[in-house]
Amino acid sequence: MTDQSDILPVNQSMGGVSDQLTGIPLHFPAERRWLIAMLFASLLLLMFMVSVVELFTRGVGIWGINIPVNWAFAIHNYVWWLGIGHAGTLISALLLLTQSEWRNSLNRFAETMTLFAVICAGIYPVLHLGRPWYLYWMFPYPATMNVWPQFRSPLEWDIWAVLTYLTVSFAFWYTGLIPDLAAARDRATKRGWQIFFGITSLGWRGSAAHWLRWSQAYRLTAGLAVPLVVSVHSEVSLLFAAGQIPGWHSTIFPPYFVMGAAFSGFAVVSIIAISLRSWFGLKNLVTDDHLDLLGMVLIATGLMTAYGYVFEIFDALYSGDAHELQTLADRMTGAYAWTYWGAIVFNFIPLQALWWRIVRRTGWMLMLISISVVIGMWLERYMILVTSLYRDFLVSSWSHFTPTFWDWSTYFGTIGLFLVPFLLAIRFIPMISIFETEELLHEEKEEEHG
Amino acid sequence: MTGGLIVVKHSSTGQNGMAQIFSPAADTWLRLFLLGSLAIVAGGTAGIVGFARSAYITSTDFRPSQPVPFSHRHHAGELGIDCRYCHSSVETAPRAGLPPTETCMTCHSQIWTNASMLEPVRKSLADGKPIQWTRVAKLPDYVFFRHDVHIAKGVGCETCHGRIDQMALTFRAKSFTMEFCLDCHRDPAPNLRPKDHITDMAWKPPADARATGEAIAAHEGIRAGELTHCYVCHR
Amino acid sequence: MAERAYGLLAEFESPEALTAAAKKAREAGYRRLDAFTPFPIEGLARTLRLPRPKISWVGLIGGCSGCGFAFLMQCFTNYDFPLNVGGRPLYAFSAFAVVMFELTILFSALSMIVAMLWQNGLPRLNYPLFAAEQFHRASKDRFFLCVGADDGKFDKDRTSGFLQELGASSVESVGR
Amino acid sequence: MTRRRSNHVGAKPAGPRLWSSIEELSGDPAFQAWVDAEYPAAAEFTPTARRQFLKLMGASFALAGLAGCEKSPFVAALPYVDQPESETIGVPRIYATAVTFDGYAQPVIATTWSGRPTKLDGNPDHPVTMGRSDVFMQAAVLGLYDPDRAQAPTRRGEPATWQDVVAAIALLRGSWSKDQGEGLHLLIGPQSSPTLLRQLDALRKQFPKAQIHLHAPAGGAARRDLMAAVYGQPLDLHYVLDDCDVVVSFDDDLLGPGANQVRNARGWAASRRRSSRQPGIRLYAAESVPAATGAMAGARLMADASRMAVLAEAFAAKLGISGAASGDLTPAEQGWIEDAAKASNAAKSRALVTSGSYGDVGTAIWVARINDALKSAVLKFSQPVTGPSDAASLGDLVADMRAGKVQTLVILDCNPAYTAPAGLGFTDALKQVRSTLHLGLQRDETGELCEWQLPLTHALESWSDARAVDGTASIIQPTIAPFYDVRSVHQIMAMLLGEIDPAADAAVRQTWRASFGGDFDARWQQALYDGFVEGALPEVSATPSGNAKSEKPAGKGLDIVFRPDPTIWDGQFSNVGWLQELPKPLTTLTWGNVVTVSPALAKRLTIANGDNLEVMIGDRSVVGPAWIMPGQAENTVSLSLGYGRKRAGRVGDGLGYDAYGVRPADQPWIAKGSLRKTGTNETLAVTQLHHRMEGFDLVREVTAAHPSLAKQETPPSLYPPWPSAKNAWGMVIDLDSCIGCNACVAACTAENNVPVVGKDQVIVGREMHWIRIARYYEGEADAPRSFFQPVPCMHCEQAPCEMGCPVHATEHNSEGVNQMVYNRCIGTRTCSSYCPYKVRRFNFLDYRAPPQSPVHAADNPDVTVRSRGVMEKCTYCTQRIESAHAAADKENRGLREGDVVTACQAACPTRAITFGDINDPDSEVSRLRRDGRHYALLEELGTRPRTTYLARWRDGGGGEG
Repeated sequence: MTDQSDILPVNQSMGGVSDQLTGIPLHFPAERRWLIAMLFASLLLLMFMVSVVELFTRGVGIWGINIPVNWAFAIHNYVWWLGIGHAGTLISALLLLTQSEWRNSLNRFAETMTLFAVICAGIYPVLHLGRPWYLYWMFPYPATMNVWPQFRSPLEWDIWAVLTYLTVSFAFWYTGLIPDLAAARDRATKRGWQIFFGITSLGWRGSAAHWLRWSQAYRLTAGLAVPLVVSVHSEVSLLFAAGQIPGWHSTIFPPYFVMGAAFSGFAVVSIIAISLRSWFGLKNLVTDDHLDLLGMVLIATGLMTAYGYVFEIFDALYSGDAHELQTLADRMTGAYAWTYWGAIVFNFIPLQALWWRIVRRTGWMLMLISISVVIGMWLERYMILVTSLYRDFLVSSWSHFTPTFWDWSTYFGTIGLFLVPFLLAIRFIPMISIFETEELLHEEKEEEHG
Repeated sequence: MTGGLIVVKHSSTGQNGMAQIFSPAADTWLRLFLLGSLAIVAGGTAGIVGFARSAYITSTDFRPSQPVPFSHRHHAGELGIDCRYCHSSVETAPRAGLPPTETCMTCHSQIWTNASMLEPVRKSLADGKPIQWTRVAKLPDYVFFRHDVHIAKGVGCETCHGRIDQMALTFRAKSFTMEFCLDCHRDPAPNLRPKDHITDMAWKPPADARATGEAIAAHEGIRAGELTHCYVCHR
Repeated sequence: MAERAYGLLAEFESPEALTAAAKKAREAGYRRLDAFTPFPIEGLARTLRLPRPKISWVGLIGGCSGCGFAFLMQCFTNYDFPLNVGGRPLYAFSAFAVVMFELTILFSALSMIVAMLWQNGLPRLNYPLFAAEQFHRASKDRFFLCVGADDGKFDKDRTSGFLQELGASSVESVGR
Repeated sequence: MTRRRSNHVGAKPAGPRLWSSIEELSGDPAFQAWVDAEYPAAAEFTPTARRQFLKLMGASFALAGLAGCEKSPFVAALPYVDQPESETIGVPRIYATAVTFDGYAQPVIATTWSGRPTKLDGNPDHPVTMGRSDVFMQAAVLGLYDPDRAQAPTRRGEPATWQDVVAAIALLRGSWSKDQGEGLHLLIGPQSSPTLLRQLDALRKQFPKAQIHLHAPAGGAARRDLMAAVYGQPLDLHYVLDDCDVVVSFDDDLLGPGANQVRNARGWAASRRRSSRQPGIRLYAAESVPAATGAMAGARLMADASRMAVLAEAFAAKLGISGAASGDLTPAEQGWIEDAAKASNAAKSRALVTSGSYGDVGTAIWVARINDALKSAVLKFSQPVTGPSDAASLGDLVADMRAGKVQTLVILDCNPAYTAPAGLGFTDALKQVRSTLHLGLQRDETGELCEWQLPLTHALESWSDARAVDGTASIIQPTIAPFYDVRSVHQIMAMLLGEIDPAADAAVRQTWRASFGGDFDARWQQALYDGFVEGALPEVSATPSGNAKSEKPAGKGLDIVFRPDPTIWDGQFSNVGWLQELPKPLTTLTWGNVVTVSPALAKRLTIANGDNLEVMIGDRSVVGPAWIMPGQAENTVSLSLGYGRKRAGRVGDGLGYDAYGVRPADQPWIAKGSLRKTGTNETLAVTQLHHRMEGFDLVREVTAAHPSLAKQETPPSLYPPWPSAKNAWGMVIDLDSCIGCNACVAACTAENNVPVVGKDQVIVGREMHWIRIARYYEGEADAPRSFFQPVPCMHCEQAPCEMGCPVHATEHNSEGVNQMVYNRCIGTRTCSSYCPYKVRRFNFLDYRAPPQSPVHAADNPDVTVRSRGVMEKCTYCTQRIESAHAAADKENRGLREGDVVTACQAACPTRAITFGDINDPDSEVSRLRRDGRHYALLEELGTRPRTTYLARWRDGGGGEG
């Protein structure tokens, strides 16, 4: 890690930072660019809605799924989105616990991203149901049927895990937001803003006693959030590992999935960080040092994911199980080899550039690499899902999967589902933690004075 | 929460100046609001669970109108006609069977031969069109119920259909929910009665209901424990 | 100003100044002290002798109850309608563990945050201090020390003088 | 299944005054109005037809499947007005009757619900089928409800009444009687009905100059012509495979589809199972086009169709038959002939040599001589079962029509406009005929061209009779009153004979009154009850007439062979969805036909599956998609008949190519022709994409040397076993007996309301069959060994699928059945993802037939019709298990062996499927589970399947050890 004392330029006043950040929602810069982005996002969202209407009226048959590949885009994008979400929690919680101050400039929008990514993820298992209107059967309630949910099913675990994750992430995000909302309230001059921030900040007044309880609650929640993240994606991996299908039935899956999740997540965080800082001129708060650190985390998690790949191969070879070997061969040479090699290329080749400091510190380079990682991870999920299903145990059931228009429209639609609320968030709430930045600046100043 | 709850900003305070945004009342309202929404969520959930068992949903509250105001009270109760006289296939078939018009006419060709309320019956016989009754005891399509076995194993008509002999217009006495079926399929004994009381509406279980029930269950070789499997009723 | 006073609000430029002032104030025998800062300041709590909060205990209890609830719920559902699922045992604890873990975290986290708000008496939209002229900077770059009017040693003029001496850039009397 | 069989007393079947609760909706006037709007045709019906029709519509609604389980609605309930003694609502009635195929009777037990036949099973007492069935018999019931059937007489397409028909016939009769029927010609398909043959004779008595022509595009008639050439007289052959040790087949698909399939397959399997130490019967098959027979053969030889004669002669030479010269043979042929000869010499009179119905005379002659020399006791002859024997040919008819000698043409139960070889130019010639009458189920290609189209009753709604392949007669009684304004063929014949309004059963009764004589009523009732009349055709002896000499097919180039389609035959079943979606045995192709070519030829012309090929014979050509058929003789190309129809109906129109278009009139089965790629290609709707076993031991084999498999170690389980109920169901499938005929699939479809999803959905991979016949190849692509493996749900004791379901929609009952509860399923598809056997099927879309479709009348009311978004799979026919339980419980007894018979088990012609109670050590299924050949599929996964297999015998010969 670089010396943290100069993670932020010292030559800025706390008040200045506060004004700068609260100013973004209050006196929004870049109104037009935002509107354009919003328009684009809304179009995607519209496409999503159209796809969902079509889906509910005609059934999941509008997708390319079949027997044996009866899970495809829905589950695979579910995993992908959830993975992206995890980075937010990791950044804010894990780095908070390890007192890595550099998180302070990133955690707010990282958490925001988590929130909406998890929503995108969470909506998929609902969409992919044959009869979504009976979703409520997955919850334990005293039904007149006297039938309960089946708690041995990874899907049942999913419901609980994702909902818990969503709730806790939201609570954590909001708790961290309260003092900043208060700051925004105090900066606000227009009545509307004052009321909005006044209510949302719950009347926070920064009393020492409050700060004391707040930080205890905040840190402890962070402490819970970290194992939660790990558990959630491990559990998602069990969705596959619990089945006997070759290519799924492996103990490497939980860590392998968690690493992949962090990997893709940090990539998205970098993308957002870079765009936001250039968009709102936040170079003073999201510095090159931040990018540098992000780059390091990216390559670290990337290498761990790569280890997962290697181990998967080893697993198959070591087991010597004919079906596992068959699946391995199919992955590398079969009809969907492009997903396997695509994943490897997009995930790991450009990544190597991050060994150079200059690349890590150059926004657009890091941006490109991150994008490539996001694509790579998407291909990986595709590979894990489809290549395992399309050829399983009985040769006679081997088949193929081709995504239809609706598969794609639903998928790109969810990107709109993510962007719209995210854009609204950066429009209406401080996107960088004000008080934590101030605190950091203050500490740095102290160190200056020795 | 607007208007009175929000303090009208007085000009004295300057641009940067601070002032109360909310009146003290606002807090009260906010807290009330939070409590209220909590109560609504809790109450709503409880309400739905209850509603699913309500007479409305189970249709136990409703006497459908029939083309002929047929009174079970009169026929089964006062005249004491046995259920099986009209519902003839109840012992032999899955369905109890609605009596064909002919059955009605066996008596009504002799008595009340020109009662106006029986016009639909005579008409039905005349032009060979069935009487359109409204079915009262209806199970969903995916439930495969068999009268014959239940009768054979000692489940009385009254157990599911209630005191038909006291119904002027027939209605659904028991809520035909899965819960209702399961209660008995899980523990048949208390609901079993001797063969000769199957159609006996007034039959009351003896003091040692369970003991006698157990005895019947044993004698009838009821496959206890196997009756709660899905395929027993769903196919 | 309002007839009934809430207290005196002294404004300081820096956390250090505030901490120093708070120390002096306590030494001077003031007990009803509170500080308002844009961000948590180390040692301030100690100086003001604020009690150690009990949030962690709430979290522990919440977690245990969540865990227990999940366990009992899953056992009950399988007891209530026992079904042979793939030959697995009815009470498949290894499978139940997942939901137990999730609910442990859920209950624990939520209980702690609720407890934090509760103990802080939030939400509280209307509070005397909000009326203070300078208070809006408490969330920006100023550090306030407040001496409550209900303090035994509180005397409007003397106390304000005392606070001036401590180097407050402004002292303001806040009413209820 | 209750064997309470009933039969109609008197001429009046389910009479018009019968009402059943199935008609709930149909009584409602609003509904009727809706029907009139939806189905204008319905307005045309006679009151009876209309009521019956509404009844069907009502059925479709009553069965419309899974409604929401919320507030239960108050629907109308309609009792009978006058309930017939025999009718009990909700209890199926069972009739013994028969349907016909290729002119022969297929004796069936028809299950009817409230007067709707829904399921056909073989008649267990019948001497030929002994309760077995084939796909055509299983699907016949859907033909009855074909929405595109002709529903009333038409004249030049305009609706007419039967009064008009009678009037028209009266006029015609007038003109015939002038000159003894000169110019009256009848064209009929093969018929075995004694009544119809009697009526034809009567007609010829009235009009001596009338001429009868026979037209059979495929089937037994072809063999009869061969036999006529070989033995000097038309004969039917009967193989007694039960007593046979060795069969040597020269391109004879004796186990393949056809009227004889059930009998041959049954005999074959019986012999095959004679001993537990070795296969009881050995089969040596020389084949040009791979078929079931070759797949089951221990030693299979690939040879072009035109080479069969040479091989047969060489084989004869090997057996030392005078006049036989062994030509120059390839080593493979040499070896195969030696083995076959050795075996047949050993088996002597218990050996059987056969030649194909669709082969050439040369082969047939040599085969006949060989059998003669072997004194084969397992080959029997009889007079032809189907007739009329002295009929002229289609060729003669066309000639006469061209010559203008034909004034009236009555076309009965055949479709020459479509099935006549294009070379004949039948349709043009037809224009020369003044008045034409078409008698058929549908207003098909021929009906279109004829002046009158007279709709016939389906076998299941007619009084008639027919003979099974051995000549045993069955009296066909209606299982439902005709619900369209149609007449039986006998009624129309009677009209031609001058009657005005003949009763439905009059002609039939008349026929049998003659043969039953004295106690007619008793014997008549008995015959109806039994479903057949004892007595096969007498055996006749025949010796090949020496002078018959072999001739080679003329011309040069590839051998183009024609075969009837294995599922829609000559095209008569084109509009039957079940058969269209049934995978063809070796290609697993559905909804179309292909041009099969050998791998070698494909390599030579760089053909890939699906490439469109133009097949040219003489100056005619047809274009169809290619299928590279492993094991096909290099220079043989096979076309299958029955597709490319234009007037089959909504289901069958515009599928595949029309092979009749290139079929030469003089060489209907083997012709010489050429082939070229058109450059275009199309996607084929196949249900299995991969055919090699890839080294997995999915299908296992045993040899006489090692008659039992190495015992598998059942992997241990962490969990204690769940207590079992008194009965524990299990199924054993004998892979040595399975000939891949698909009868089980068809039966399952009929029994369990399995939906038809259509070509596009099959292409995506969404076929819904609960049991699939997996087909594997092993060895070289150009000389592979083929295996069939039926795969239903395994009902694993430790089912991975159940663990995946979050809502308890699938779990075990204590009898070990893996239950699937449709109304609980929310469609997560986890179960299918986790299923190692991929036997679960999902309703990706709403696959139910449209509500107004009469097809719904074929639905089994005892099985839920599944809606969109739910998973389904084999249930071991739980509805049969539960009704057996109910029956037993009512009698307060336990279940006995044979109380529960699954649909697939009942249908299987070879009894390859055995189902029963594995808790009962004496049950057949337990016995088989102790057999040395017994094994479980993918046992290493520890799923503990309840459905298990018996390994296939690998019998020596052909150098295969």
